[in-house]
Amino acid sequence: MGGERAAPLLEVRGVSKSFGAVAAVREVSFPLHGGEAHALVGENGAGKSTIVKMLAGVHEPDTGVIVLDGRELRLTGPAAAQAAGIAVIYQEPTLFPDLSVAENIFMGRQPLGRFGCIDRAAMKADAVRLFDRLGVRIDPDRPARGLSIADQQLIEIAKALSLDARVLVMDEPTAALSGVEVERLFAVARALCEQGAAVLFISHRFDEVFSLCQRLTVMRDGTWVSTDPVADLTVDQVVRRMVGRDVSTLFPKEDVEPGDVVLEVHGLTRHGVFSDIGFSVRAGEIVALAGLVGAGRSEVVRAVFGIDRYDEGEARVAGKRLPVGSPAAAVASGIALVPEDRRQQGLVMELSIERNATLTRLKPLSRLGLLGGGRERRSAREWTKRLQVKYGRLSDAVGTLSGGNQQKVVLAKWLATDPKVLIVDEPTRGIDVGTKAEVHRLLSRLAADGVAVLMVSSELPEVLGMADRVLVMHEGRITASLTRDEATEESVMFAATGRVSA
Amino acid sequence: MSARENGSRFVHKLWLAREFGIVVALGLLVLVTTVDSPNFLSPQSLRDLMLGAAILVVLAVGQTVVIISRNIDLSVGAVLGLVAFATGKLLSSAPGTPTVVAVLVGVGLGAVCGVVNGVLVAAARVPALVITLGTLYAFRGIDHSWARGEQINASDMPRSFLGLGTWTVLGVPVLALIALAVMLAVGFYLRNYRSGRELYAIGSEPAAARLSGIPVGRRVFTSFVVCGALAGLAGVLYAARFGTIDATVGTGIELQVVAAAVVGGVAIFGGSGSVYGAALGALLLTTIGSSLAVLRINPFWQQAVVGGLILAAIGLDRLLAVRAANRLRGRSSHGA
Amino acid sequence: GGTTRGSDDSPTANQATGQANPDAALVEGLDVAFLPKQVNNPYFTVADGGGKTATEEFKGKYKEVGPSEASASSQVSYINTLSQQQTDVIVTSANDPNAICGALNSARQAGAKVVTFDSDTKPECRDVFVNQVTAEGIAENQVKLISEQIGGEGKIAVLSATPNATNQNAWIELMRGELKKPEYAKIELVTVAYGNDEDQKSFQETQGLLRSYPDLKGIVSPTTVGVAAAARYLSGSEYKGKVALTGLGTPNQMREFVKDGTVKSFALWSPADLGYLAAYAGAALASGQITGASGEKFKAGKLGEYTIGADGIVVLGPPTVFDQGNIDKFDF
Amino acid sequence: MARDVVRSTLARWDTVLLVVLAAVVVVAGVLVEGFASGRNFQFLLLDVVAIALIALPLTLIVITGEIDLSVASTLGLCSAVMGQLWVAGLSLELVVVLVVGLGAVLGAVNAVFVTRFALPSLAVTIGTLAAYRGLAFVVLGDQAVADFPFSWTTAASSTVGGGSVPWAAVVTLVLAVVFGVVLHATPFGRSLYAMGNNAEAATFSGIRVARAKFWLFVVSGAVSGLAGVYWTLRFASARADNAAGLELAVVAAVLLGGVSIFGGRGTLLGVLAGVLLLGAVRNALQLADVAADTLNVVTGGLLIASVVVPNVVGMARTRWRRRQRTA
Ligand SMILES: Nc1ncnc2c1ncn2[C@@H]1O[C@H](COP(=O)(O)OP(=O)(O)OP(=O)(O)O)[C@@H](O)[C@H]1O
Ligand SMILES: Nc1ncnc2c1ncn2[C@@H]1O[C@H](COP(=O)(O)OP(=O)(O)OP(=O)(O)O)[C@@H](O)[C@H]1O
Ligand SMILES: [Mg+2]
Ligand SMILES: [Mg+2]
Repeated sequence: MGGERAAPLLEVRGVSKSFGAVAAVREVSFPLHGGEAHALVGENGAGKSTIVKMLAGVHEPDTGVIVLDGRELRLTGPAAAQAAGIAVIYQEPTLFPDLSVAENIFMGRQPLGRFGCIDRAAMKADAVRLFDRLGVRIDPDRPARGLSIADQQLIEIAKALSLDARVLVMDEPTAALSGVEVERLFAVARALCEQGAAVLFISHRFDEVFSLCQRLTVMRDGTWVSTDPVADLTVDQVVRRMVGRDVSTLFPKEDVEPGDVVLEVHGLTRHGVFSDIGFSVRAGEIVALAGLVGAGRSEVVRAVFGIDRYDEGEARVAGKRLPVGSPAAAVASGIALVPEDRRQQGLVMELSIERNATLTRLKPLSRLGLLGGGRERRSAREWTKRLQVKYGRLSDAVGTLSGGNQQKVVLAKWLATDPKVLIVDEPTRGIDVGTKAEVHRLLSRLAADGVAVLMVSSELPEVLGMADRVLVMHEGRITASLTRDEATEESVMFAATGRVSA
Repeated sequence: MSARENGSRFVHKLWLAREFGIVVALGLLVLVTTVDSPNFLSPQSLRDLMLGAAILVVLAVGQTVVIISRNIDLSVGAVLGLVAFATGKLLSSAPGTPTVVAVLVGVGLGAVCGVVNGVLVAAARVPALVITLGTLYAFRGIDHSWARGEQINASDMPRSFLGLGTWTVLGVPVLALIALAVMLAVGFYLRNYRSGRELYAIGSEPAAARLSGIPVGRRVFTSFVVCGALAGLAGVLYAARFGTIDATVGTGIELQVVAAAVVGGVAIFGGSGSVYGAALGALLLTTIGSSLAVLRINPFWQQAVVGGLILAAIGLDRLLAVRAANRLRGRSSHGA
Repeated sequence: GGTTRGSDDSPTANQATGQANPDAALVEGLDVAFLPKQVNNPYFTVADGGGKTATEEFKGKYKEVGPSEASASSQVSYINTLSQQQTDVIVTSANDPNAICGALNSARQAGAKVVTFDSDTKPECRDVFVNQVTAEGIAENQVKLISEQIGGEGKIAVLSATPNATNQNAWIELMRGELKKPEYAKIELVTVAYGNDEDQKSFQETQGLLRSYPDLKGIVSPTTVGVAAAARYLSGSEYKGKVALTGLGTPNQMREFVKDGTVKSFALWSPADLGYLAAYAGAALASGQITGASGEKFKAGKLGEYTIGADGIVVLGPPTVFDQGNIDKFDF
Repeated sequence: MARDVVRSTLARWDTVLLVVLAAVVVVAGVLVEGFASGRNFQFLLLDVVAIALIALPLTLIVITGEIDLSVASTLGLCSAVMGQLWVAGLSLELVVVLVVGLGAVLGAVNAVFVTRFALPSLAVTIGTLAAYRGLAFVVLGDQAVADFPFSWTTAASSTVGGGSVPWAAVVTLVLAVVFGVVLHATPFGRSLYAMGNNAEAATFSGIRVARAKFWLFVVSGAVSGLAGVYWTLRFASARADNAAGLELAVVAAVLLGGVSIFGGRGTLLGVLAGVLLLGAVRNALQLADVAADTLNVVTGGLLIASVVVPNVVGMARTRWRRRQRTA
């Protein structure tokens, strides 16, 4: 590594940040060298995103400084960070739904033509060029509203690239992407490094960290643990430093004898989105819905749950047909859906942890139609404890939790309803390795208790490790239904890319 | 791309544009009225229509700038009233004041009111609806305490100033030309300048706008100042056109202004819409007033019709939006 | 107007109880409160100003209170306040003939004397109503003025205030009756338009009238806002001098249009005198000179002696007609 | 839960309002002649009853993130129809039932536009604000119906046992308790806060968002109809322009009461305190012969202060804490 001896391009020096009583980051220091990709790992809530936000100028550090080119930076806001050459991809997409994709990328930096006016043609061409670099095709003229999470993430990436920054910070950019897109992203990131930029990369997927990064910093509970060249590390070492202990098995799949069919779907069609979807899930079974991003998996489960209407077909739970377009009826008949976008769909960010955890069970928790304090609190405490949610007080707004802990609250609020069918959409998106194992154990446990689990996941190891059966979707259709034995990385990818097997 | 293809694309775009529906409604209204009463399209009558709409158009343009950034300014009617009275007072106590100075003073006073709104909304970060509802009461109260039942009449003001309200250039009233110029200037700015686009971004997703480094507070502040200044301009125009000013001028006009913007396809929660739509909305609302008067429709029905029309307009807008969304659903997002 | 059903079962109010003593002196230090339809309305500001002059003459304490929007409900709240303050005389112009009745009667029970002016309530809720002119007087005057200006024949229209303005509607009804007289047989009243006492609306309605009746000869607008707006529209349009306009307006508002020939003549009573008379009526009531009964007489300062007519109504006098010859003599 | 509520800033806003209200009453009682009397108390309550009534369902609506600006027009139309039905010879008992029903129907029209067509309620109710008021004029025109039976019109302002508490205020209080319990202690009320903060997440939690909003608008219409009955009887006059412009006063009271205009935040107690505070301030200033113009400035100022003060205090507190920590 040539950068070893040279002065770092950017340095985080002794920064701390507290939110009220929560010390999110304490005295953390690490360097970012030009030409290098640097990984930042840690459990959910370790303080990674908080560091990112300090680099982005969103939060001002309580103590400590950020040093760029040997000079102390005082970032008064996101604009100052951009001006200093720091580009940030946030953990959650931050798009303008009413504006076109191209404008989303270039907002505030649109190419100018005559009289200081925006040159729309140039802007569109620039957007197309960026997408070409990323190897994707998104219509730059369409509004951002209605784009899938993956497409949104790609636009975020394009936005960051367009800044031509010297420091690129990426907070879990790959959480919603599938293999192909991740590869393209890495190719771009490597190219940037070659031009001398520094990259800070955050991910819970170690294969990605190890394939992209040259150096790695571990954080635990808001404090710095270690910074080492990746070449000197193994995955087990990193995990131990992160969690403070060994993580046994990541996919603790229990063998269960499947019972009766609980969820049945026949000929489900929503024009232009998916068509003729049919499958069934038995009690005790974990069925994975695999496929590339944009294959329509989330749309299918949303339709089954009643969020979206469908044009043809039917869904049945325990033989009883579900009404179209009524989530309340779906819940009543025993379905639970853990949605893919926890910020928008999973949680009410401004409400407390307690309120969120009991939101699905207001009726059962009330007596004579009235809700008294105690029962809700007890229920919330019980379930957050079972899922080991890390929080300060139950009355804190759920929005102040880290991404992974938020995900656990979503799981808690659904598990509390004692569902017959549990649909989970990307259940471990943005969840650290320790928690991931817990979630998997939980799913496995639930299946063993007779719950029918339908799991949408873009993470192949998760699909292969957890599922009894794998349904693969491609462009709105099911292209393969594989048993646990038939399912391999090759067979799933084969079907997911639409090359129908002979 | 051939010219023909370009042309059909243009037609297609036109058909999709939110403003299209209003133009059709306006056309139908004029047609029906003209069939009943042919001189509805006489030059004098058209002049009257333009005159009638001009002030509302100026207000609606200003309101659009604010609504686009997910705010609202309910105080415009009070600002208009205050400025109209101030202008009248200025001209009646110093009759030698040139018209240009009167206009500048009025616009300036409006901008000052906008500054008050802007500071409260942007610096104290509080919802604009609450603030401007508060300043609606406050500005109107100041207007009342100042006027104390005094009325300023046309005879108190110089003829040159009043001429602003009646002069025409090639048959087109000066007032309408001013409104047109305001609309085009603001429309051009919102579409073609970075800071204009940033207003849309702020309205579309304020949190994301902050993260993108947009100076949200400053932009919102500016939008209120612009809206206030335009309300001030409208106040001056009002004084010139009607010549009779007391403390009640412009009472309740704020709802009409918001209605014009909404009818014109400006989304009430920000992020989309154009000043052209809002201006058309204003023109439509005033034309309804004139048409119903010409058609001798029971005056009691007028307000009900206006209300029904607002509902129809937002309903239609919704229908078009759903149609567009369905088309997007048909094509995959990856289709270029 | 009022739609009624069956008999009225409200108690017939205490019409003029007690004995009048015509020779009693006016009590000094009376609390006189003027409650107009709306404060800061120029017309009422002038009228209340007349009341102030009168009150100072008889050494009372004058004040003007009232809502900033013309609504009956806020008037009720002000009447309650006045009654709470033990006011001796309440002089008010009603936004609704019925809505403020209850409050006025409680105030009277608490000892206040109530005079209405300009716009009356039901007779049982006040002691005296000071009428600017009789409705018949207005109707006669307006029809006469317009007939002179259009040469006794042609189509005319009325531009009124709000559709539910009580006195406007009464006048318009009487004008229709007046027009039935033989000397006006060739005049046709085609329609009534409502400008809601707003400039802009009155403007639009004037335009509408001229559009829908191209052969319209004249417009009568018996409301100050309406006649000024109509005059302003006509003066800037091709109809100036061709379509006649008259109505009730203040000289200051109309001076310009009389001078430029848009309007030949119009009429109005003196609002200041109206308030002046009302204040004196109130003082006479509070001093026991009168009780409000028909036939009683009282002196109203510079205006001289007035006699109470039927239903407790006092009439100020005939309206003044303004034209090019005399308009410069007035300033209100 | 009690601790939870006490800690939240909102609850503090309730307390602030109640303290301010008490202060206003004490100060006015000492300084303003005629304020501290039973009769004045009665007038004050009679004046705020209509606003308080309409504010109850509106509070719930604003908490869900919607708004209903058509309330005063609904009141006006109901009043006009009440007049026509009475003239047509129906018994007043029946008329009242029909009019409240009409209010519910008018509310349902709003509800259909807002929930079925997914249109913004601000825009919809600006439309029906104009439409309903217009219809009121179509129904009753320039007429006023004023010959309601004396027994009914006096009942509207009669007091409990001839004291100073009007029956209408008692009815309002009972309704307020009902609305308060529904909002703060039932699954339905809980779900309103959730949908006000994030309707999508509420839908994903199996809450019937559209249905809840639908019924809220219906109830808002019905209560506005009831307020129309009260208004008509209190002023003994059914008119098309009754309560014109009252919507702004009601919205002002609700916002002053600490309900967030963006939804998801607010308490019923705060709103009641807000209604009473506005009423008491107006009443006291009126008695002190303060001009109507100044009253408006004060109302506006209160409204602005209600949102600016908590925000500025919050910001200052954060800044102060940070300075302490870094020092
Ligand atoms: N805005 C915030 N408000 C409150 N707490 C926060 C905030 N941002 C971060 N935290 C907390 O700080 C801790 C560390 O968070 P950070 O996001 O840096 O962790 P992480 O390593 O990125 O976790 P993940 O694996 O979810 O990405 C977490 O416990 C999180 O809950
Ligand atoms: N705005 C905030 N207010 C209060 N607490 C916050 C805030 N932001 C973060 N925190 C807290 O700070 C800690 C760090 O959160 P952060 O988001 O940095 O975690 P993270 O490491 O990114 O976690 P994840 O991997 O789950 O994204 C958490 O305990 C979180 O609850
Ligand atoms: Mg994070
Ligand atoms: Mg998905």
